[in-house]
Amino acid sequence: MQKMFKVMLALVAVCLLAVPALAADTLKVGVQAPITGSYANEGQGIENGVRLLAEQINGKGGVLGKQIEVIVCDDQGTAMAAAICAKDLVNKGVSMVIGSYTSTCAEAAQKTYFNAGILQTSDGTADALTEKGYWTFLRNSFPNSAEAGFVAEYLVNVKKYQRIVVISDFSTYADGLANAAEAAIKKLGGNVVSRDKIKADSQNFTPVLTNIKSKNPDAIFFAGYYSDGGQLRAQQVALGIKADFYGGDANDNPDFVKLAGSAAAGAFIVNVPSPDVLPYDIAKSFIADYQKKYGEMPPSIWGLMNIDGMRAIIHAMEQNNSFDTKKAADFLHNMTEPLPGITGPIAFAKDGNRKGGAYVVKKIQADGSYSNEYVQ
Amino acid sequence: MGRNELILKDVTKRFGGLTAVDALNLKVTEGQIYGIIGPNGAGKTTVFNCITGIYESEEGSVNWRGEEIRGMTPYQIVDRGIVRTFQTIRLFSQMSVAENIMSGRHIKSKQKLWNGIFHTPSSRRDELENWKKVEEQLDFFKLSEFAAVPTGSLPYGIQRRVEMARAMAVEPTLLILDEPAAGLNDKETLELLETIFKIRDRGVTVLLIEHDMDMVMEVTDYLTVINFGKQIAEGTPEEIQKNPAVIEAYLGSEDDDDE
Amino acid sequence: MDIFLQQLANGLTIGSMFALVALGYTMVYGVMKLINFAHGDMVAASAFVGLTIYTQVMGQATSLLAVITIFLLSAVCMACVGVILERVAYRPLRKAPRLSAVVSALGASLVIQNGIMLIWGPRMRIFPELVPQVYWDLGGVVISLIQVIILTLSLVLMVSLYLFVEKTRMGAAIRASSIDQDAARLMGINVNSIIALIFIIGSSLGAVGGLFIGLYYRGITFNMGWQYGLYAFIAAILGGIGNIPGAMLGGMLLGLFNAFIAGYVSSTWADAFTFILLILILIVRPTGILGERVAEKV
Amino acid sequence: MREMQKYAYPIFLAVMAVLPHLLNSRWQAVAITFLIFTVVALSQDIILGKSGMFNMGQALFFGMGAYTTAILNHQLGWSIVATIPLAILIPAIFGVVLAGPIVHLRGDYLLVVTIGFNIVFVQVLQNNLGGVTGGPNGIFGLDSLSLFGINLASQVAVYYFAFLVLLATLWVMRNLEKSKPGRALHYLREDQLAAESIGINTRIYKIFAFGLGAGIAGLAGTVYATQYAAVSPEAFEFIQSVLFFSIVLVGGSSIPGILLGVFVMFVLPEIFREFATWRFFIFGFAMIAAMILRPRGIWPATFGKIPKFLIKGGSHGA
Repeated sequence: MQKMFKVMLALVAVCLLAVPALAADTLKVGVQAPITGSYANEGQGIENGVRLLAEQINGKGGVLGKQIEVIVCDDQGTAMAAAICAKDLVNKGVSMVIGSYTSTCAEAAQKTYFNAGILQTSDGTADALTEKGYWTFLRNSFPNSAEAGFVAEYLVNVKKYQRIVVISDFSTYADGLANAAEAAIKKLGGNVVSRDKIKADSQNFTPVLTNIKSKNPDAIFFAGYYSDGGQLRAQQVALGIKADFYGGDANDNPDFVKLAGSAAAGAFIVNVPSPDVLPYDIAKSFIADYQKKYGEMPPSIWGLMNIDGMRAIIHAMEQNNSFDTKKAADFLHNMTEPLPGITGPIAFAKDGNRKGGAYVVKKIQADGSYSNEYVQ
Repeated sequence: MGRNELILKDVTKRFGGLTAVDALNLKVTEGQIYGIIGPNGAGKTTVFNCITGIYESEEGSVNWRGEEIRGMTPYQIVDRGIVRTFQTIRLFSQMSVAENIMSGRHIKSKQKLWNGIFHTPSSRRDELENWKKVEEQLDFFKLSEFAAVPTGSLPYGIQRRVEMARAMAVEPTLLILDEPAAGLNDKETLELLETIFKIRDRGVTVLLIEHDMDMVMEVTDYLTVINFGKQIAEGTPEEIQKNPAVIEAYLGSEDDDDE
Repeated sequence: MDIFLQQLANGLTIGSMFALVALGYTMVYGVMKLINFAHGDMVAASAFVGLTIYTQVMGQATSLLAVITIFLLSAVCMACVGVILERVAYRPLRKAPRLSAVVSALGASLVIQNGIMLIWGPRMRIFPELVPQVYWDLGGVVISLIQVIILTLSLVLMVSLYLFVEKTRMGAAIRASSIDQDAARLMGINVNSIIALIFIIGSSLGAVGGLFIGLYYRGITFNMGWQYGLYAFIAAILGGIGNIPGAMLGGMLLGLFNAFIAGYVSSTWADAFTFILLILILIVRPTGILGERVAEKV
Repeated sequence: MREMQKYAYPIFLAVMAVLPHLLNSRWQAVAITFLIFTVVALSQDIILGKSGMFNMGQALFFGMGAYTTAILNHQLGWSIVATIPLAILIPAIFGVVLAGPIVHLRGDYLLVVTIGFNIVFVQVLQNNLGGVTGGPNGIFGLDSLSLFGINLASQVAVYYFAFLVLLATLWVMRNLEKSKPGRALHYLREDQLAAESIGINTRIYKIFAFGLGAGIAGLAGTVYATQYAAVSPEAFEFIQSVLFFSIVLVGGSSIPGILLGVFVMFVLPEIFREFATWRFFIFGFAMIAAMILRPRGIWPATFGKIPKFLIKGGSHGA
């Protein structure tokens, strides 16, 4: 009896304490990213970038006089956690959300942000993200369909492969990219001998690869993520499959090379240009600041794309002289002059897609560095 | 339906190469107090397990009221009025005496499975009626003062009584007691004798295994003696006491008589 | 035919890793009748410990001697963790209800798994390429050096364990303890030291398994222990839990089953098929392939 | 003990009833999570605590309820409330069908088989069987709660929905406790052979426990799907089952014990945000310590729920 009462009292006390004092008036920026899990590398890159940019803007007096407050939610790269994050960030009163890294997580959270009128900018490349007509969603990367078209053109018309294999996992992004690539290859008259799916994080891909080996392919296009891609490449070489390996954009991560080890050499990666080769002044200064603050390079271009998304939204708010998210979205959808960005000029189409986009094919050298093989 | 008779015919139970019960015959008639005795390891408890459905005998027949019950499950056999106690007391030790006795009311209770989800006036009435029956058993076995006590914390002698009360709550036709006096002191044994007679007077047939020869001779009407799974003698207590085969079996096993 | 042989080779490699880990489960279960849920996480921990030994102690040396040292040090390290685990989490519960020990084992699993995360971080860590990527093409079937090493080393370890348990006095004491602890105690066997010994053997074999996973797949994550542990545990049940040769056989069979299902049926359904197989075995023959049926005394 | 029922429960329920009005939206969400997981833990308690069956697959039934709601709402356009009957029935039927062949298994074997069911279930979801489960991503964008055309999208509405489900669960559990089937579960947990020998068909009651536990978990799944407007396979991985399993045993298979367990597991980490990464590490140690110090759980189930008239004055009361 006594004990029970104590527990009850504790419960009530905790609940009452939980009602926080009225917070100072800030511009709350949510970060929804995989801080832990398989894509933690990328998620932490997004968080670091957002914190750095917020620091820089706050140092210059904030946005329209308000300081930026960064609120991070870890979506672990999984859809359910993303849905929970979305609720959480909405409850905390953010006016924009940066992220997430994966299309799956961006998609799982989309509707919640749309219902709450919160702007969301993600590097997710799945075409589905912009097909729902949510005015709140702004893609800061280029859609899968663009990459798929480029890959098909390169594999079929430039390299003239005869027997192509397309592999993906089950995620929104990878499956979408692989399907788009398969369709584009077939449209150009290419021959897709096998379209396989692997389970992300399952590590053992040899059963699938052994079946692929019997099809005698001359090229493999893998549309999944680097954490699987590196192992897939290593196991491909170990099985003596001679085909050229092409990793999609999500394989552009230093861990790909580390995972594949000596098998990495000779593999190709298709992506937009890497951060270190970005020619823009703003890119050079931001990356230098990033290195100074965190002691390492940004893990990939994806984090920087998200930073550009955030910069664009803040730019719109400043131009409108208003924190109204609908107005900011209208501004961005109707930009005539692109904003100079870290990853290139940034402007949005009416459907929330980023305009433009150019791809490169990079070859991994024996020492793990990249060399540009083909530039669009 | 036949009379309330239990007839075992050529019942045989083997464990691997070992024959625990070997072509056993016995007949328990209505109103009897029937005893099975025999040295340790003679197969007495196995016979009970074969009757109550815990084991299925390989051969022979177990006939109750003219119905073959060999191969039935324990709860089907309980449903037909045969209830047992265990040599090593098997009570629900964390639960109170009253709840233990209430378990005996299980098959008499008319509640359906869905009454576990919501109650109806008739299920509430049924619940109350059965608790009243528990109260009767508590009174009969002089357990009222322990009604709410978890059985695990009670002395051995009282646990024995709870187990019998639980079996009697089923309102059995045939009550099977497996060494009911084991571990009891003299006073408790006397009380037990009295209780067994009272149970018989209520019209319940009693079948029991016992080690305590004095008690067996006093309480039973008829006896079967088994050794190595085989019947070596049967008859009234007086007849058995004079039977040379029985005397030999017991003298021969005097040394390892305790368990 | 080439494909079949290739899947066979791959299946055996993975199967031998399962078998090494399964031994830890089966030995502990044999004596203590406890599913040591923490074993899988110990396997994961050993891969991280090996990585740290490589970078911190060995100064990233990749010579054969360095590799052997990494194996030995990791095994010793995990054996110590195993003994501590038993002392802290299992010994006080030997007389407690069965479920209490199960919960304690789950707790230990969470502690080790999240301990790894707190020490080495939540990110995937990448194991060094300690074994050169060398391959032989045997008429269409490609076998790599690492596969050969894993298979032979596993077989050597398993055969030695089998001989140890069957032919030595200490082995006899282990067998006696797993049949009846009390009787073993009466015969003058120190059951506490036998249990400690079992944790030493099981944990060091698991450590070797963990290093194999690191060497073979290269990517290691703090939560991979559950995945491998579960598979190894199924292998132990498949062979008959508590039975040492059974665990070896079970591991190999599971590796092959998994490879063939993934290769010939569907890689995405491999887990489901494996578990359906497990469920069917448990329903039809709960004692596994080599286990013996134990009669229950009423 | 009786006094506890007299005061503590009404106070607790009263606090829970006014709670959403004292909390901001973030803590409302935490409170909803608390309610949902409490219901699942209670449903697990029916199978594990009350009947003593080592079930480590409760997330399966929880997930099945959530997916039933999600699929009916998203694919067929049913309103959330209309999906409730099926979200209870489908898991309950599966509970019965799955339990049928396995309830005779003892202890650890049952545990492993239920883990297996859970893993097969998650893989079925991931592989998008029948094209309705949405694959590894799950199903997003469910409708919000509405009743008789009134839109109840607010969190407070979801909170009261969850609260209502908890009340219903507590009511069912109270009825179970005072009924023949409920006692039969206790008997078979304590001693299966003795239960059979007193006339209880243990098989039927074990299957009943699975069916009932699964149905309640399914209902909790509906609330879960409503709260997040999404379902996804990884929310129902067997590691979740492990948590429910542990909560019941560490708490001790009693209602206060389970409330405490869910509170420690799901609410404390929200309060001590900075220790969030330490959550499982600490919880693991707590599990070991709890089992060593209190092998029957922190707040063990109490028996002795017998009618008052049986307790004679001045006797050894409980």
